[in-house]
Amino acid sequence: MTVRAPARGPIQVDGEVFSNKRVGAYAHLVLVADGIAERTRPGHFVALSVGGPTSARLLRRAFSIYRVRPAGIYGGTVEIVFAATGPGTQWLAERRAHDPVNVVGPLGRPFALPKEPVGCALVGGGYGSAPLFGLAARLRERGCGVHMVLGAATESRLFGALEAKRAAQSVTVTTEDGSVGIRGRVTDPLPSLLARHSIEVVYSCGPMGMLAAVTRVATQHGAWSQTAVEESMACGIGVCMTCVLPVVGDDGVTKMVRACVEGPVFAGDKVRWEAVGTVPAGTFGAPAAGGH
Amino acid sequence: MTVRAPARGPIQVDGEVFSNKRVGAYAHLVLVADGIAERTRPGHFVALSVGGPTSARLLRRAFSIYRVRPAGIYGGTVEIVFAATGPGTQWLAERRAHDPVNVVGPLGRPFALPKEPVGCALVGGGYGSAPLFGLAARLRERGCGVHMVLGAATESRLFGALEAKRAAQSVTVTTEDGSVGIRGRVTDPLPSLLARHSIEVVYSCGPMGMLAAVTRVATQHGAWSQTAVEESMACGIGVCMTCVLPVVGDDGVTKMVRACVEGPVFAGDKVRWEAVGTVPAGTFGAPAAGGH
Amino acid sequence: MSPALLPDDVDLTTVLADAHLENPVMTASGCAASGQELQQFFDVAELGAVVTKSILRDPRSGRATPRMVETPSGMLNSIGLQGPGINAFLARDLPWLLQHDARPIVSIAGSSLGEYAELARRVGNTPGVAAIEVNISCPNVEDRGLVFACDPVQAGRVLSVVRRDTARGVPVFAKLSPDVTSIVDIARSVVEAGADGLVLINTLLGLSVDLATMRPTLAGVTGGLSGPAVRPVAVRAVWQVANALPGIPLIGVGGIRTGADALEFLVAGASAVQVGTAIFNDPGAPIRVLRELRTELASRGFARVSSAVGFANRSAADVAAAAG
Amino acid sequence: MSPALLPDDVDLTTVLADAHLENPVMTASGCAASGQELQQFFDVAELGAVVTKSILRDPRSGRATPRMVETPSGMLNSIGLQGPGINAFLARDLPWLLQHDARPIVSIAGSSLGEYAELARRVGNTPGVAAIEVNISCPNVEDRGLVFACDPVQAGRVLSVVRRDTARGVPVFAKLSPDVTSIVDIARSVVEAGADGLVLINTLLGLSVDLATMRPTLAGVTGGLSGPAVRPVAVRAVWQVANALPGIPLIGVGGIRTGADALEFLVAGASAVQVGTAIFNDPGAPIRVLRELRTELASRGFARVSSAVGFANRSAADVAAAAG
Ligand SMILES: Cc1cc2nc3c(=O)[nH]c(=O)nc-3n(C[C@H](O)[C@H](O)[C@H](O)COP(=O)(O)OP(=O)(O)OC[C@H]3O[C@@H](n4cnc5c(N)ncnc54)[C@H](O)[C@@H]3O)c2cc1C
Ligand SMILES: Cc1cc2nc3c(=O)[nH]c(=O)nc-3n(C[C@H](O)[C@H](O)[C@H](O)COP(=O)(O)OP(=O)(O)OC[C@H]3O[C@@H](n4cnc5c(N)ncnc54)[C@H](O)[C@@H]3O)c2cc1C
Ligand SMILES: Cc1cc2nc3c(=O)[nH]c(=O)nc-3n(C[C@H](O)[C@H](O)[C@H](O)COP(=O)(O)O)c2cc1C
Ligand SMILES: Cc1cc2nc3c(=O)[nH]c(=O)nc-3n(C[C@H](O)[C@H](O)[C@H](O)COP(=O)(O)O)c2cc1C
Ligand code: FES
Ligand code: FES
Repeated sequence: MTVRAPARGPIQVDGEVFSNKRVGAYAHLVLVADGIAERTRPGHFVALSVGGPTSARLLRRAFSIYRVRPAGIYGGTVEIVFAATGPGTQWLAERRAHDPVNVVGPLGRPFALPKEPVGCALVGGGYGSAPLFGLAARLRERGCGVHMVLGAATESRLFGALEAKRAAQSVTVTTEDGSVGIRGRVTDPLPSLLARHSIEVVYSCGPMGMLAAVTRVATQHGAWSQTAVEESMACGIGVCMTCVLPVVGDDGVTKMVRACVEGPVFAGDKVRWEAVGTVPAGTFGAPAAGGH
Repeated sequence: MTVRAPARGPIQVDGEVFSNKRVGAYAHLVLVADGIAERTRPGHFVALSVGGPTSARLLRRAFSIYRVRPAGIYGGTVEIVFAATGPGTQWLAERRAHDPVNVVGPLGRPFALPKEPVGCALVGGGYGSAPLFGLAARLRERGCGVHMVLGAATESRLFGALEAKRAAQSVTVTTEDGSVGIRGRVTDPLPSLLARHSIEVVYSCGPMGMLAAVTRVATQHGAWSQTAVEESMACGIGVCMTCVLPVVGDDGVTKMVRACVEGPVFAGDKVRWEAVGTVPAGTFGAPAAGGH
Repeated sequence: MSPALLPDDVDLTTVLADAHLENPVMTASGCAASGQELQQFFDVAELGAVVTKSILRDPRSGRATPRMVETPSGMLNSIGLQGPGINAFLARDLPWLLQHDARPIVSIAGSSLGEYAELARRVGNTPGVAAIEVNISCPNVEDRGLVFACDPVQAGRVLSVVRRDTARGVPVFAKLSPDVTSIVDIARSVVEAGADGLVLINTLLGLSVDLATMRPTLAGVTGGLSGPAVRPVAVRAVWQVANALPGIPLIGVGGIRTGADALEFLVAGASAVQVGTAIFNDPGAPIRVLRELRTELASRGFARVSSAVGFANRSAADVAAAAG
Repeated sequence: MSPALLPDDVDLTTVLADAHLENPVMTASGCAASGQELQQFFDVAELGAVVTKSILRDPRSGRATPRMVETPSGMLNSIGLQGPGINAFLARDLPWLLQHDARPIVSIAGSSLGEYAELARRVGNTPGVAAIEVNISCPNVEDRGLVFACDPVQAGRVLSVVRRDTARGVPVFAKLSPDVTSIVDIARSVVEAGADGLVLINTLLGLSVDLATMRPTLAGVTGGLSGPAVRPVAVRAVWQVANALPGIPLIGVGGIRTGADALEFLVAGASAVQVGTAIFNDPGAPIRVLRELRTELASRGFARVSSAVGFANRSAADVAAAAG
C-alpha cells in the first residue's frame, strides 16, 4: 500500500530491495522506493518497517539517507548504511534482492546550507559518515570548501574513507585503535583543520558524545555547527513525543523538542548536550520542585 | 540448536528448506532435517516454528508427514503438503531453498497396522491424502490390499491422485464440484468399495466431518477405522491440554484426551464425533450439574 | 448475517450519545498529536474523529528520556503528558483541526478535580468540539497521588465535575484503565456520575529493565504497555462492560492494527474504535483500518455499523438461550 | 558489576525460603504437565525445579474446545484445570518426578478453603516435594464465585490454611494474578498470612472473538493471556513487589523466552524464574534459558545468582541516593 502526499512532505512507499552488501562492519542497502529521491535533501532520514507480516517488532527503524537516485529507467532508489546490532537491523541485513521493505520518508529537517561559499568541515563517526556525502555534493555545488573528518573505533567501522577522497578537498581519518589514519578521535585533528581551512560551518553526524565534543570545538573556533542527532524514536513523524531532547529556542528558553521533526539536525550550540536524557531545571513546562 | 533425545521419541532439529513447490492449491515443502526420517512411521506429524526470529507467532504449526528420506549423501529429509491459509502457513509458503525452519518431530501416535494381510481402504480429504502414501507402502510390504479414495471440494484441492495410481491397487477420486472423478463425497463410493474388496481396515485423514462419516460407513460395514484428527494444538507434545477431544476408553468411560500424544490417530469408533467441541455429560471429571 | 454487500453500500455512521460520526474510526489519544502531522499521509477529515493528545491546564515538559521501549508486539511509553497547555491548544491546535474539517474529540487530563473542571469549562464550551474524552489515568495530587482511574469513587468525582461543566450536547467519555480488579465497577461508577460513554482501554502498567545499564529502561521507571500485545485485554474489557452496562456507548482501543481487529471490537460491543500504536508502524493506519473495516463489514453482510455492534454478545446470548 | 567470568564459574544456586535449588530456572505450572513429556527433549533433573500443572482434589475434565487462540506474541488459554485429581497425581506423577531426580514444586488449586487445606495436607506432607505453589486464580464457590486472587482477605485465608497444613520446611508460595488494582496489597496480605514466597504472575484475563463464527473464540469465553506479550507486566509486578516487600523470595514468570529475559526478572528482584508458553515454541526452552542465563550472568561478572537478584532496584536506589 502506498500513501501519496503533497510534493514536499514524507510519503509511505512499498519498497523493494535492489541490493544489500556488506561494507566492513556495516550493511549497505539499496532500496527501490519511488518518490523518495525527489524529496530528499542531505540530512533527511527514512523509517523502515522490519520483520515482515508476522513481525513482533512494530516500530520502524530510522536510518540516515546515504544516497538517492531519482526514477529513471529503473525506479527511484534510496540507500542506507547500517550496523546490524539488534533484531530489526539483523532482519534488514538478511534481506535479499526483491524482498519487500516498507519505507516512510524522507523525514526530519535536513542540514542547513550556508548562503555563501564558505569553508565547511564534515565530521562523521562510524556510519554517521553516510549522510555527509550527499551534503558534500550540495556544498561543492555552492562553491563551498569541503573537508571531511571520518572517525571510528577501528577500520572496519569506518565508512566511506575512499569515497571521501572524491567528495572532499581534504580527508582526515581517525581510529581509536590506530588501525588506519590518526590514532585518536575526530576531535583531535579538528582544531588545526578548522584553523588551516578557515572553516565557518562544521557539520557532524555520529554518536551523541561526539556531536557534543565537535560542537565544543566548533564553537571555540567561532564556527557554526550543524549536528544530526540520533534519539530513540517510536513514530519518526512527530506524533508520539518519545524522541525529545532539551534544546534552547530563539527565546532563550529550553524546550523538550522532537528530534524527528524539529531535528534530527540541530544547531549544535542550541542543544543542551550535558542535559540530554534529563529535563533540565527551567525547561518550559518542567515540574516545579516537588511537582510532577 | 538441536536437542537430541532417545532413539524413539521426537527430536528438535534446525532444519533447512530443500525445496518448496506449488501443487494445485497446496505447497509441497521438503525440509532437510536430520534424524526425523529414521523415527517416523505413517501418521506421525511434525510441528514447525513460523515467522523467524522476529516472529509474533509463537505457536508451532502441525503438519502430517507426507514422506521422509533417511540421511544418505544428503541429509535426511521430511516432506509436508499444506494449504497456505493463515499467517503461519503463508510464511512457510514463502520460504525458499536454504531458509531455516525449526522442526519438532515425529510427533503423535502413528496409524496402527493390521497383523494380517487384509484389505485396507485409505481415505483422504484434501491435503489429508498426504500421510496415506507412506501408510500405503507399509501396508503393501505386509501384503495388505491397498485401495485409495481421495476426495476434495475441487480438482486443485485434490492431492496425490496420480501418485495414488502407483501406491494402490485401486484409486477412486471424488470432487464436490465434479471437476474430476465422481461428483460427491468420499463416503459416496465407500460402501460399495468396502464390500467389493472385503476391506477390514479403513484409514482416513481429512476434515473432522469426513472422519466421522467415514467411521460411520466403516462401522456399518464391520471394518475397523483408524482416523487421523486435526485439533488445534498449542504445544504438539502433550504438555498444554489444548488439543483434547472426547474419546471413549477401554473402560467405557469418555475422557478428554490429547490429540497430539494419544492421537492424532484414533480408532474411529472410540471418538465421540457428535460431541467434539463439548465435554459430553458423563465424561471423566466433567462438572456435575451446577458445578464448575 | 446476510449475504455480502458492496463496501460502498455499508452505512458507516455511528452514534455515541449526542455525537453523530460519519464513521467509527478515530485516532487514539497521544498517538496522533493534534492531527497536523498525519495530514501529510491522509486527510484527517475522513476519520470519524481525531482524538487529541491529553491536554493539561498548564504547559508540561513531560518526563526525561528514554521515554519508550519496544516490547514483543507492543511498546512501553512514559511521555509524561508533554504538551503546551490549554491556552496554546485552543489558540493553535483546535482551530487547525476545525479549519481542516476534522471532528475533534479533545482528551483532557488533570491532577485535581479543579483542573478537570477548568478544562471542561474551557474545552467543553468551545464550538466545534465533538466530544470530551476524560483521561483519568493520572495521579490525584489531592489523594496521595493515587490514580483516579483506579478508584470508583475518585473516578466518578472527576466525571461528575467534567459533565457538570461541559456544555449540554457535548458528550463526555471516560477513558478507563485496565489496571483494576473490576473494570465494570469503575465503568458503572463513572456512568452513574454522568459519563455519556466509555473509552476502553488505556495502557497497562509495565516495566522493562535495560540489561546494558541494569536500570529500568524508561527514565520514568514504569510505562504504559500498548500495541497488539494488549488487544485481548482490551477486547475483554469491552466485552465485560458491554454485557454489564448495555446501551452505554463504548469506544474500543488497544492494539487495533487492521479492519478485522476493528471489527472484533465492534462485535464485542464497541460503537467506535481508536487506532494508536499502529500509527507508529504505519502512519496511514487509521484510514487503512477504516477502509478495511468497510470491506470486512460488507463481506459479512452488515449493512450498517450499528448491526455489527455487540453482535458477538447477542449471538452468545442466542447460543446460551438455545442451550438453556 | 565485575569483569566477565567463565560460564562454569557462576554459582547458580538459589534459595527460596527453605528450598535450596541448584539453579533458578523452573517450568511454569500448566506448561509442562508433570515433566514426563519434556524428558524426551532434556533431562528435567537439570532444572531448578519442575512446577506441576495445578492439581485439584478431584479429577476434572476441563473446558470444552477451543481452549486456545494465538494472539500477537502470546496466546489465550482456557483449559479449565483439566487433570486426574490428587490421588492419581500422588500415585503416578509425583513418583515419576522423584524417580527421575527432579525437584517437584506442586501447584495446587481449589474452589474452597477446605479443598486447599486437604491438598496441602496431602501434598505438603509427601516426602520429596520441594515446595507448594498455591494457584489462587480460581473462583471461590463459597463467595459468589469471586476469584480468590482478586481479594486480599480471601487470598490471605487460602495461604493461611495451606501454610497451616503443610509440613514445616516445605515452603509455600502464593501465585498472584496481575488482574488487580494493587498487586502489592495482595502480596502483603498473603505474606502476612504465611506465604514463604510469591510467584508473579499468572495470566491476564483476555478475550478474542472469532470473526468466522462471530463468537468468542474460546469455548470458555474469556481466557488467560500469556507469552512475551505480557512480559513487561510481569517484570513490573516483580519490581513493585520486590520494592514493597524486600526480603520475600519472588519467582518471576510471564513471557520468559531467553536467558536475557530471565536475567531481566532476576535483576528486577526475582530469585528464580519459570518458563511457560515459550515451551510451546521450543520444547527445550527451559534448559536453553538456563544455559543462556548462565552465560548472561558470566558475561556481566555476576559470580552468583544472588548478586544479580534485585540488582536493578539496588542500582536504582544508588542513582537516587547519588542524585538526592
Ligand atoms: C535519525 C536517525 C538516523 C539513524 N541513522 C542510522 C544509520 O544511518 N545507520 C545505522 O546503523 N543506524 C542509524 N540509526 C540508528 C538505528 O535507528 C538503530 O540502530 C536501529 O533502530 C536499531 O534497531 P534494532 O532492531 O537493530 O535494535 P533494537 O535495540 O531492537 O531496537 C529497539 C528499538 O529501539 C530503537 N533504537 C535502538 N537503537 C537505537 C539508536 N541507536 N537510535 C535510535 N533508536 C534506536 C529502535 O528504533 C527500536 O524502536 C539512526 C537513528 C536515528 C534516530
Ligand atoms: C496433527 C495435525 C496435522 C495437520 N496436518 C496438516 C497438513 O498436512 N497440511 C495442512 O495444510 N494442514 C495441516 N494441519 C493444519 C495446520 O496445522 C493449520 O492449517 C495451520 O496450523 C494453520 O496455521 P496458520 O498460521 O496458517 O493459521 P492461523 O489461523 O493463524 O493459526 C493460528 C493458530 O491456530 C492453529 N490452527 C489454525 N488452523 C488449524 C487447523 N486446521 N488445525 C489445527 N490447528 C490449527 C495454528 O496451529 C495456530 O496455533 C494439521 C493440523 C494438525 C493438528
Ligand atoms: C506514545 C503514547 C502516548 C499516549 N498518550 C496518551 C494520552 O496522552 N492520553 C491518553 O488517554 N492515552 C494515551 N495513550 C494511550 C492510547 O491512547 C491508547 O489507549 C493505548 O495506547 C492503547 O491503544 P493502542 O494499542 O492502539 O496504542 C498513549 C499511548 C502511547 C503509545
Ligand atoms: C496452557 C496454559 C496452562 C496453564 N495452566 C496453569 C495452571 O494450571 N496453574 C497455574 O498456576 N498457572 C497456569 N498457567 C499460567 C502459567 O503458569 C504462567 O503463569 C503464565 O502462562 C505466564 O507465563 P508464560 O508467559 O511464561 O507462559 C497456564 C498457562 C498456559 C499457557
Ligand atoms: S519519534 Fe515520535 S515524535 Fe519523534
Ligand atoms: S497440543 Fe499441547 S497437549 Fe496437545
